[in-house]
Amino acid sequence: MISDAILFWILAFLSLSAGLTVVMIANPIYSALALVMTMVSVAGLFVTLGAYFLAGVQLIVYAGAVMVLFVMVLMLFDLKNEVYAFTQGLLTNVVKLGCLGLLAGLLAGTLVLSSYQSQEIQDKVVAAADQTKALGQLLFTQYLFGFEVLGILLLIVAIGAVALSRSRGGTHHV
Amino acid sequence: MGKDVFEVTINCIKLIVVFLMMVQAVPILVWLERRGSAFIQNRFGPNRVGPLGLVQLLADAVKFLFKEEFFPENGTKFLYYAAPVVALVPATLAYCAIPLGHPLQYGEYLFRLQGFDVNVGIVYVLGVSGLAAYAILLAGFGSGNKYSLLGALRASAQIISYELALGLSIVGIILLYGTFNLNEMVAMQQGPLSFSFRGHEILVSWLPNWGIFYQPLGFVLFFASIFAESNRLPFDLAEGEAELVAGFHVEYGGFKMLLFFIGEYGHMMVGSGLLATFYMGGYGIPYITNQALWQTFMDWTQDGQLAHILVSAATFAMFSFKLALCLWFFVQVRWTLPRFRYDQLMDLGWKTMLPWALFNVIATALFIFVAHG
Amino acid sequence: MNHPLLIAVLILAPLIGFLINGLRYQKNSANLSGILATSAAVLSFFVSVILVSEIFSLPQESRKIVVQFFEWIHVDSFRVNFGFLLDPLNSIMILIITGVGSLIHLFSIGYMSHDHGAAKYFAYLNLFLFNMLILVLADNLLVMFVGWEGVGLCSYLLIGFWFKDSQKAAAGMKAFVTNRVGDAAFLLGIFILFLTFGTVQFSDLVAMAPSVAEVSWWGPITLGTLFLFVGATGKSAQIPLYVWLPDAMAGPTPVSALIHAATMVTAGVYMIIRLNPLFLAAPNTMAVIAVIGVLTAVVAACIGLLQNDIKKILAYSTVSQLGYMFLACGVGAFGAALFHLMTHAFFKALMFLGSGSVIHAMHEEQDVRKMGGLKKYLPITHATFFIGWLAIIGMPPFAGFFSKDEILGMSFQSPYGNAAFWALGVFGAILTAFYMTRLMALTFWGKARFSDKLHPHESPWTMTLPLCVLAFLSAVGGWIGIPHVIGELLPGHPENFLEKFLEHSILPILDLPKAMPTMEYLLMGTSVLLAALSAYFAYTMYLLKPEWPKKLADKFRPLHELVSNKFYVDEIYESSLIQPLIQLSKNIWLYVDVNLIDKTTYVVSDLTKGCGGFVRILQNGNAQTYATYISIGIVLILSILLMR
Amino acid sequence: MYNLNWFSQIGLQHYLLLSSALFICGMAGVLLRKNAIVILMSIELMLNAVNISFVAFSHYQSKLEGQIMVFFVMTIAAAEAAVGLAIMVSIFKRFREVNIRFFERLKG
Amino acid sequence: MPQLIPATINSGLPLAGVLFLATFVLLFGSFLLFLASKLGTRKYDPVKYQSYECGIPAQEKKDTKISVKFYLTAILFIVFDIEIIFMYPWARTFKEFIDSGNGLYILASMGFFLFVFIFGLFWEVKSKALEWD
Repeated sequence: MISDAILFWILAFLSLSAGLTVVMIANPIYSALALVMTMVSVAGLFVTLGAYFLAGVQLIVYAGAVMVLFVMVLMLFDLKNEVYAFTQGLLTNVVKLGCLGLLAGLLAGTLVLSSYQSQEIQDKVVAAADQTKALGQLLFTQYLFGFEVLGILLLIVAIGAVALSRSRGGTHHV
Repeated sequence: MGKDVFEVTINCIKLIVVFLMMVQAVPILVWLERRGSAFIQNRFGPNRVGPLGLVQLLADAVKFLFKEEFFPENGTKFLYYAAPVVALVPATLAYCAIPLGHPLQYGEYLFRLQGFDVNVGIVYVLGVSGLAAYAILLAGFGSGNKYSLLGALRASAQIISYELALGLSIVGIILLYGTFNLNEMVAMQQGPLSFSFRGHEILVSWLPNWGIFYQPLGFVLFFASIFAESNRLPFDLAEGEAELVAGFHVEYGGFKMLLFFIGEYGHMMVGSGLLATFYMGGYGIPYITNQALWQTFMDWTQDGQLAHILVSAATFAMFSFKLALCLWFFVQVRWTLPRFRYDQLMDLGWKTMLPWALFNVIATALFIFVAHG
Repeated sequence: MNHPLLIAVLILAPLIGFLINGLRYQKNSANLSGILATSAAVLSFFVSVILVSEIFSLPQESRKIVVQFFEWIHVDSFRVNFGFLLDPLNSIMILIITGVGSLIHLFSIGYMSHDHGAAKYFAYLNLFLFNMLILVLADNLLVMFVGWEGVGLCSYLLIGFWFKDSQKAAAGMKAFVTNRVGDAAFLLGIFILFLTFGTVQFSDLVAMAPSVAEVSWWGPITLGTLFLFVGATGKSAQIPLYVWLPDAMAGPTPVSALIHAATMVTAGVYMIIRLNPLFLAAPNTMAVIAVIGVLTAVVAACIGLLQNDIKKILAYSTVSQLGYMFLACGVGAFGAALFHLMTHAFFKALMFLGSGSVIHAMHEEQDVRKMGGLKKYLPITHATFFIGWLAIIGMPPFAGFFSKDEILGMSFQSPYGNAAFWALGVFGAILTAFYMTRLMALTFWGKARFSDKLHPHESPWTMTLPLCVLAFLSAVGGWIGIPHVIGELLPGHPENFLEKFLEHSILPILDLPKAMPTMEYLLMGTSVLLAALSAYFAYTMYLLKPEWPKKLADKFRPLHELVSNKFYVDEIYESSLIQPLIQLSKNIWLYVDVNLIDKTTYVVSDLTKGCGGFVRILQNGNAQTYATYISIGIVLILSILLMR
Repeated sequence: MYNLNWFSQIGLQHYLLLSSALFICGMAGVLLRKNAIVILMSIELMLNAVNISFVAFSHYQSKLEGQIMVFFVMTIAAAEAAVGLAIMVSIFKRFREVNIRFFERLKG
Repeated sequence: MPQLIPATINSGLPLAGVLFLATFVLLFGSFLLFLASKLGTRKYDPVKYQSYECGIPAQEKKDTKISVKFYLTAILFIVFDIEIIFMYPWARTFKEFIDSGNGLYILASMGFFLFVFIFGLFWEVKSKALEWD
């Protein structure tokens, strides 16, 4: 389907360029906004993969909640005047970049040479319309324990966040 | 191929039309708001330009276009200009997912009276409208003004606080209908009120089969939440004049201001549309199923195609009427209730509405469990 | 009725009591803690009454309740269920444990009312009940071992309850270590039995026990049962591992009553009774048990003659009575052993509690030489103690008479027994009568030898009520096991109820000669008469002619020295076992640990330090550097995976 | 080897490549950026990249477990962001500093 | 055509339409802004371009003290939002579970989750994290 391919390439372009912007741009506010863009594009990618509900959740959780928090925090910090975006140190940076390059090469090489390229969709067990239902049924039967544990994790996060916001921060002075 | 191109073109045109409908509704709403407030306050309101002052808004729009371009020197240019444009997007995208009328089958073409039919409608609408906070934050930060920033923070904190109650009241809706699809929800609200309780069919013929009768508490919570979501009185703390001058859009004027207006009214329309869809039968005509409606038209016209068109037209009119009713309620409330204090607002959101919404979810689940079991 | 639920409540009630009191261990309101713990124990008692009545309602052949809670261990063919078994044998035990336990809990409320660690005390007491119930209800050796260790732990904790006194803490440790020796043997016994039979389930073991006795000393059953018996000597304070019990009197007196008289120390006896078919299949073990039992009975009684601490006297008396129980086991009279176990639980708990009452009244004075004439001040205690005295010296118709005479009779008649056992047993009984009378005389009768400032007073009702109940039981408790010869004389011809009850739990002695009534009367009469004479002799000696003891002591100086120093057993152990062990440990510590192992590790640590100094550069606190390490790791792992 | 067909036939490989590319982007951010908040954002980016591959596998192998996993990852990511930012805020309020190198000094 | 067509034909999410609409709206807004900037008059006045204040010249430094409550609200929002999102698939499949006879199971599993949720909310209220003075 040529239209699917076009959509994929558009979204891939959007997400990648936004992702690069997150890393490259000096102003963290723009980083955050680019990340929002990435998140939205990733939601689009989820849609192309038929994961409609997850796309919605991606929008609600990431774009609508987590990134709002990031943007809020950054706006309050007001760190516009950041001269160097990256850490200094030639040697370590070379090491880091080399590492990244190697990893990228390894991943790309593996994927390109792998057999995934011609893989067709296996028999569709779940029709797209019933996917959310199936997702729910799976989540509440097989993965119920994880689900409940996540509930407790979120409780701990809430308590931890409150505790952290109360803390006066450290004992020594700068 | 020809069919594909035709459908794509039709769909694009339809999307643009829906968007423009939303945009053009804004002047009417503003007019409604001003006239309405005038009546409530025993004044006349705009009544000079055109009949009943209806053309006043057109004049306003033109005036906005010719206002001076202005940029605050402390601001961030990109963010400052991006904000009003971004403000348009979430409302539009959300509005396009709301079914406005019964789909129309014309020959081999299916024409939906809806921007697009999304199978995870509710989640999509919630996700998209969650992006509305960005426009506000961008505006607040881009203006480089303390009032703007504070207003934006307040507005976004308020929006996210009430999103919880909103989301929870929607859980009740999902429990009730067992689907995310807005069209299916509308389809389930046809005819008179009837449901089965432990195997007994219960029919209340003098009430329509609307969600509001199953979810009265959810309805109240949802209604209150969309007030807060669209930053309307009594929740317009973001722009409390006494504290923050005008909130996040202090530094905006002219057409940029108008775009924010469109965004805000767009949110009102999305909220009203969802309210109508969830609790008031959507585009459905009360007491009558669409099938019966079609049969009536069929008997009358003896032409299946024409009957189809008539059904779509009637349901669209019905939806518009319900939307207008909700919007009028928005206006009415705005000029009736005083504004909350910020702590009261937060208390209401977190300590009153959230627990009640939880209660609503639990009660609904238990009721369904009992009724089905 | 729901048996699993009942058994769960029975066992868990004390555990819950323990948890509650254990969590509020810092609270020092003795009343509340005591009421909590006592109600837990009483609840258990009621449940056990219900359970025992259930057992009664079953037909005689199938008096058995088996409850499997969950599979505990499952390794290959080795399966252990966490299961419990209730039959006539341990239904008597649970009644004793929970019943006497409840009374002692009640007594403790008064006794511990001034102590600051009351919550802790009651928590331990409840924990002990829990473990003891596991021990007696277990349906296999491993679960029993859990309870076995658990009661050992509680015993340790309670002996050293006043651990701030280093001597008392040491007493606790002594008990613990001595018990460990026994427990190790017990474990070995379990291993051997498991190797032999491939199971640790009681029902299977009993079913598999061979009907033909094993003659060899080195046969697996003989060896296994011998090891089990060594374990029992540790827990039940028999020669040679009895030394801990007298020291264990350092704990609070109710603890001595509950743990070191009525319940825990009888665990060994119970275990042997439980496995009686196995022991019967090993006659050599039986002989060893009988010899050890009768020796312990006599030796402990001898030592008891000259002790001055009221609790120590009772402790040696306990050891001696336990010896009788083992004697009974050894001659194959398991029913008699259980019978004596029960009556002993009644009268010894009574006497310990009575001594607790005396000590309480005397403000922690335990030396009998500084008492006397307490009859006037403590009438209830004296009356109840008097009944206990009659019971222990075996006066009819008190409880001790029936059980002790059944043991003595069996030791004479049984094919495993002989006249020597009987004679030694009677000698022990004579000694018992003597030292118990001495105790009575010195404590309650005669003139007061304490200072005038002391005003002994009777204890509160929470302490006297248990005394009265136990006194009642000591008086009538023996009537459930009236021997046939006496039963025939009595109106209504009461049967030997206990024997009938235990019929299906205990193997009968095969070729028991038909008892002749005249023979039985003779044996009974002899022992009762001799005991009475001995008691009268002691009464004369300590009350009417107080100068006699001194004269006698001067006359038999060496013997007196030997006995009053407890035959120097502690000293022998010290010099022959403990000191060499300490020396060996010291040498190993010096030459192996310090010079060999430490030196080697120093080299390694220096190396590590050197490397660490280098590696420290890597750990610079910079999160990003760490992230780089992670990514280097990812790259390496990925490359390795891809190369393969 | 690759012709136009490669561009018009989208398969699992494409998604995995995209996912890897985004992951590398995020990792570069984590390794190289100075601002601790940007590093947190880069972590989110990496998690998103991983999510793409989860969903892609789930789609192409018709197994929903991948989506469940994404659900869980999102929750964890949100939790991490929440706590991370809370820490960041309390540090910033105290020291007015978000440079990651500054955090080296926050020992003991 | 004797029947009315059903209202729902599940068609997934028309991503192309969403993208098209978003692009169109963005372009539309930008165009209007552009138009307005071209049509509007422009008279320079330095005071006019200053930040809006109450007649006092704006201060350069904006070290506005912002209450930590805003972050806290946002963080708590994230937490509760995710918990609510988790309820959506539950609500969606609730009736199916009931129909398959597992109603009590699904009720109990969500019951525990809701208990944790309510406990968290209760704790936040009790710890005064949600107080705005």
